[in-house]
Amino acid sequence: MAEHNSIWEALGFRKASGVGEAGWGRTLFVAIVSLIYFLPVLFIIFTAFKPQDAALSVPPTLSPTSFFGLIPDKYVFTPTIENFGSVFNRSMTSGGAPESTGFDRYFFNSIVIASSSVLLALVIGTLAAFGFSRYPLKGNDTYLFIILTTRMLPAIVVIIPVILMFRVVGLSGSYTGIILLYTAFNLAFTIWMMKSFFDELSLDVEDAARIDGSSDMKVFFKIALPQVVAGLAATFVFGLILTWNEFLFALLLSGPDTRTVPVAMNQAVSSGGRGTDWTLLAAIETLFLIPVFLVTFFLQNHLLRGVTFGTVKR
Amino acid sequence: MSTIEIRKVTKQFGSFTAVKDADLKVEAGEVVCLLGPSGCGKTTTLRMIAGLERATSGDVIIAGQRMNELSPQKRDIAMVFQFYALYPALTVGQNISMPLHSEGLSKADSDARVMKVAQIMHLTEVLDRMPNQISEGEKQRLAVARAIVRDPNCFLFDEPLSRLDVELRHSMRGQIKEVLTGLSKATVIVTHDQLEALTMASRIAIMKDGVIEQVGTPHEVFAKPVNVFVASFIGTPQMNLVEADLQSFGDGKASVILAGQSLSIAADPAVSRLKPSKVTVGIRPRAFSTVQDKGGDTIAAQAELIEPMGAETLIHARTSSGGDIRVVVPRDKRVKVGEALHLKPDPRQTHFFGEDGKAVRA
Amino acid sequence: MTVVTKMKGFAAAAGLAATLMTGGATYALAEEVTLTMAVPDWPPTRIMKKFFDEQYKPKSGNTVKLDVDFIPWPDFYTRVNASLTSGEQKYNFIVSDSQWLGAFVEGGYYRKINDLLDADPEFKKTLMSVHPAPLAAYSTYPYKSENYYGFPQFPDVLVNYGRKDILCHEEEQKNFQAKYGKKLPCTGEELDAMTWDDFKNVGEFFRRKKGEMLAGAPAEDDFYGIAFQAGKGYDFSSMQINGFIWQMGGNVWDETQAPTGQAEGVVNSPEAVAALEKYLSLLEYMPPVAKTGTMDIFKSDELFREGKVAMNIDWIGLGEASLDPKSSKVSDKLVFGQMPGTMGPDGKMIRWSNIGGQPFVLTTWTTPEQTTEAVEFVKWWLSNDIQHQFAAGGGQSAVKEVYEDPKYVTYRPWNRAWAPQLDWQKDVWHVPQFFELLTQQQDQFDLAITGKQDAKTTLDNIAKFQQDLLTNAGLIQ
Amino acid sequence: MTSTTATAPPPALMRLSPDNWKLAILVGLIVSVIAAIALPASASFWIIGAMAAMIGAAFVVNAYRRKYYGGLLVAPAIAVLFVMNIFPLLWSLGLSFYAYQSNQQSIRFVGLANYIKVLTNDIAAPANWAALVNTAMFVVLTVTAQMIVGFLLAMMFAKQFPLRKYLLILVLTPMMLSVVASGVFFTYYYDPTFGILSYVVNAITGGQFILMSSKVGAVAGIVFADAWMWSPFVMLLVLAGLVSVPKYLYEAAAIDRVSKWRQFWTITFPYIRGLLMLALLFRTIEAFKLADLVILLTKGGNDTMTISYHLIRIANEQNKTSEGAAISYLMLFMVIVLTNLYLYIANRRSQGA
Repeated sequence: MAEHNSIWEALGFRKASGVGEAGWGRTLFVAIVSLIYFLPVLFIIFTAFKPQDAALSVPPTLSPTSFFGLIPDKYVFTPTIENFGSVFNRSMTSGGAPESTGFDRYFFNSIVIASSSVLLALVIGTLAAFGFSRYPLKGNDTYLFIILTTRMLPAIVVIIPVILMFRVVGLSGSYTGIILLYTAFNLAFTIWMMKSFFDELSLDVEDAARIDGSSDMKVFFKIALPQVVAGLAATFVFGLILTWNEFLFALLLSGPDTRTVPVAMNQAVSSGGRGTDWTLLAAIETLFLIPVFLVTFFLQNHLLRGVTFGTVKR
Repeated sequence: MSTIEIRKVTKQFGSFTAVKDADLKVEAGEVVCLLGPSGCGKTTTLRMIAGLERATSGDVIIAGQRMNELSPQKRDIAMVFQFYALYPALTVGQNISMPLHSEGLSKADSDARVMKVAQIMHLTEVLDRMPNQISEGEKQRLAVARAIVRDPNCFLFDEPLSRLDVELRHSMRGQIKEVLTGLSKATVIVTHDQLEALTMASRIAIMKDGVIEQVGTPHEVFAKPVNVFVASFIGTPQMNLVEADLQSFGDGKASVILAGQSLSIAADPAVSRLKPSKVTVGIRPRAFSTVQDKGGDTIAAQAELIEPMGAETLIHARTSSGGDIRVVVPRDKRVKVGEALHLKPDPRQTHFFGEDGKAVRA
Repeated sequence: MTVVTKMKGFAAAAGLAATLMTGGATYALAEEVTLTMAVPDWPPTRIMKKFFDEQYKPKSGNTVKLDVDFIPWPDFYTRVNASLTSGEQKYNFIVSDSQWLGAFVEGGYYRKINDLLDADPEFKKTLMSVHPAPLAAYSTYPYKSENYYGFPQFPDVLVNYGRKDILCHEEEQKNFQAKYGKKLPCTGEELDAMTWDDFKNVGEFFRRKKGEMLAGAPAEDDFYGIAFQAGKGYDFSSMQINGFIWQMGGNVWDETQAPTGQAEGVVNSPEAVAALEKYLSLLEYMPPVAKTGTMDIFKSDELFREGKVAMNIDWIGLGEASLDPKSSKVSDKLVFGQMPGTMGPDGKMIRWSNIGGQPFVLTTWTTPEQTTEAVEFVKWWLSNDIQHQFAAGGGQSAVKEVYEDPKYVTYRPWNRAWAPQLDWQKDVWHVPQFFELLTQQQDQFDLAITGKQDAKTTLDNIAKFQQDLLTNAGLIQ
Repeated sequence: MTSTTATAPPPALMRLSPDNWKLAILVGLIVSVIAAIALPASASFWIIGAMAAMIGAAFVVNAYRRKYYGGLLVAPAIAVLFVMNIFPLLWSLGLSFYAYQSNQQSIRFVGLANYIKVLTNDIAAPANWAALVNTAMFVVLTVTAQMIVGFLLAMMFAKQFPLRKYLLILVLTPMMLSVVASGVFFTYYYDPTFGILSYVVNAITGGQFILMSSKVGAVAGIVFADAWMWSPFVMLLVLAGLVSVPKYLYEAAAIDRVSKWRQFWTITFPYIRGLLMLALLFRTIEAFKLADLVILLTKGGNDTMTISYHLIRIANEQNKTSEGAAISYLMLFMVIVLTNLYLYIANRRSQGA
């Protein structure tokens, strides 16, 4: 019996010291699975480093290095960073001189629009979630459900009234307009998530604080909010990922100056009078991945501690 | 044979040594309390016995079998957790029957066992409730019920009563002791509450900084503490530990200068081995008699704080050299703040500790 | 009683509000005019903007700014359609597919320019210098009427892209001759003379598996003789199939015959069925992606550029990428010819093809000041000098004097096949129902292309649908 | 906290005061209706807007006077949602009762005719039903796949092990990709000439492999891409549930000699059930909207048309605005029924447990 147990330990799949921990064997196993899962992304990233003419080569080139002869030469490509330059500067006419593609602007727009709308939604949504959680209205669940339904319809259905409304109030093509729209777009998710977090908190602490003379405002900021920091981080990341890649509203409501990367990315899908420019598309996507990847990575611990709430309540 | 033995067990977390060379043997039917201040390694020791932690070195022997490498499932033990670890999604009854699933009992047998245990632990009324719907005392009883429903090699309790109020704690102590007596298994209880240990244990193991300082019956650890730590840890109010200069030893008496006063106290002959040196003299607060005259062999002090404790009164007194002395006197002995006291220690209850802190005894 | 036309009112309200808000600012200086333009983002529009910025000097002395919104091709229609139909009134100029004319003219978005033509003979002369086929396609609604709307931006036709190195290889020439008793087309002129049967032969002949000999060396990958568009998206099969149908004596629903022209009996005539069958039979010799219904104009072009096929029929608009060694593995092995025809019973080649390319149009809310400048801009754009520059920079010109200039053929290798082809270009469906007609037809063609349905059923379904739809719309009596 | 609301007496309807929201609604409605009928649209638009603002202000003042903080907290969110989402939704709901095409400037009230058309018309209805059936198929397949894969991935990461943090981010990355890029690259992976998949299969079988040439293949291709992208979402929620299980429960179970299987069902599952339901809820709502991957991978070919793509064609390409609105409201109705069913079951379970 003892030996049987030790095999798994020797392989590092289990650790005797403590339930819920594992060793390097587990790491190896998970690394293999994770890498396989990551392969399609890795391929996109590698494509960003390929010379244009290697993008569609048959057999597909898979690696920038042969790993000391481990990978046959036909699968190896010579990496280049030219594509990343092309994202920002390339010839936009046949044989013309390289010119700015505007992507610096688009990246800036994406960052400004996504981060400010997600933050705004977080502020407004957290307030609302606290309201829904602590001061339930008659028919509270119905209101929450109505808020959820705003996520249910395909965007194309509501787009015409929104465009017209933007036109009427002069928000077309402005940052304000698209940020407000994204804020609304994120609110449903934010409110549902944050309400779940507030519901999980113990009311005793807040009541105690009130007895000690704290105002409701202070209770919210000093007592409730610090306890849901993890939830805020999680909601921020989820919201960011969804907003970052939003396409349809961005296409229809942003002007040339407020265009975001997902819209402009289609430059590479139909590029310069041909189909997909694979290496350019890959380079754009790779660059576009970096900010959201970093944010997720650094908030990852919060994500894990953050998204813990009880059951779906209705 | 239900026994537990650990031999030279050491546990290291990185560079931190949580438990060092612990030796302990628990016989069948014996209840051993692991007692010590928080962070002393007592819970780690228990978890090593349970198999929740792996010992860095040493042997864990349960029922005569070395079990270091075995997972908890294979050690056949029962354990009551500090926070009870009740399965939140199961009813009280299902919680109790949980350990029985691995026994392959028939449904009827299993139910009968659950009913029997529920009766013992007074849980029959709440069998169908969820753990979050029962009282704190019931949760505690449920945790114990789950442990005793099976016939394991041994029982382990981790701070079983720490979450109960004083009254409940008192009655639970009795109940647990009663149940354990009937089962005659080796049992280890971890606690930081000496009253719990003194009342429930057949023997007490006192730990400090990962080391088992003393193992003995409640009486032994109280009457014959092996060192300053045990002496100060066991007994309330705490034993007075006073620095003194040992002058000489003769005629069964030690001459010391204590709090600036010269005393001659009857002492264990072993004290004679000590050279004239600094010693620590331990005197329990109840081991003083107050005398009127300021004749020889008394300590002069002035009452500073009077704490009535019901049947007795605790007096904090200050010696002429500025040291604190706690004295317990009967209730009828009226002492006023500022009153001068002459304290005569009971020589039979006076302990001498050498410079290394160890008790000096034959 | 008719309910108040709220939508219209709303649009008016929107316009009013916008004018109130922006009016003061924009027109504070009367001599500063901004023309806003929605264009797809590709070289022919980028170069137009470039020429404008570098060379355009308004005669009026006003400061004219061309504000161009470059929208990626895949989203171009969505963006423009939403902008127009929502009443956003953002753009003065819009690059438009010719078939959108009906929908957006009826919607009241595209400005009829007959009054401008009448008022400015020079303008009229400029527009009339465009070859009549593209002019009708790009400018008229109803099709081939006297109502003018658009100006050619990038005129386009289908041409045959060929691989010289493969087609002219001695060994292949010999074997082809032996097998078919005909010369394997190799030069541009030989390509011009091809019929669909010749095209099929090329397809059959060049089907090579990986490792088989191809032009004197083992093929590195599976190789195919021919490719053309057969995709479900947008118009990526109709544009090719229409050519087959016209050449083989069939017809699509002909809007110029409305309201007496029928769909049923015409669209599914035996000639049309035979034409579709011919089209479908060629798919067999194409790369496997043809079977998935996703071989659109871009995919077949990509296959050609990557050297997987010997011949591909595609728009000139995609040609630049083939010439660029960075994006093309065959850049130095190209030969171009006209799209194949069908041999008539009299031994004369029957040629028809669906025109491509895009005009640009003026919108109805463009102010008189803007319109004046816009007309000047169009005249400048269609002037011979600029059209020559445009053609030299990778564009095409439908202006007679320009493409008839001997210089013209030197600009690009496919230009040799350009002028003759203009004569047999036709267009379809400038009607508002264009998208419904197209979507249903593309869906049906896709079923045929992916082998789920035969040609007869396909055309019957299309005919029935069109008959119903167009009857309801009053276009068929 | 809530008692403050209960004790306040309801304001008399006709009392003229800034916090009388009932009166505000009444006046607002009457004025709006009169304005809509009597005045041109350009004027009535602003009047209706002003009425809405008045009602909103009345609510806020009312909440403030009654010290009803809940209302004040919720107000900004409701305002943004109303303007940006609910108002357009109501607008398009209204349009669904008219005959209106956005590229034609006429509009006519037709009542339920659009709904009847999309459900019964012998040309429109079969296409709608086919798209709906396909959507249901995609929802079932892709959500199931996401739940299973996401769950397994979460189990994989549940334990603490070296480098966990760095491996986890690899698995999370697919959901950060923009759908355009990942969709376009999946067309490449599936491409019979250039693609990796066919290259691998060809190398093994020696024959040609065209994944997207059959319905099964096309559906599999779409579901794979979608599930690949969104399983990490499910994983993250489940993982959060897994790490929230107190460790001592597993320890107790180990001591009680509970089998792994039973441990899972009695300890783990109850902790993650709520999160699984939430993941299911959000993923189902999103799966109903599946369109972009279909557009990129098949254009709806091989019978993979989904209701959402169908809607884009009708409402956007063909500008049949009213018909599109009718379809989308029928779809919304179905999603609402489904989600309510979910929430009902989720609730009953969690109360029963």
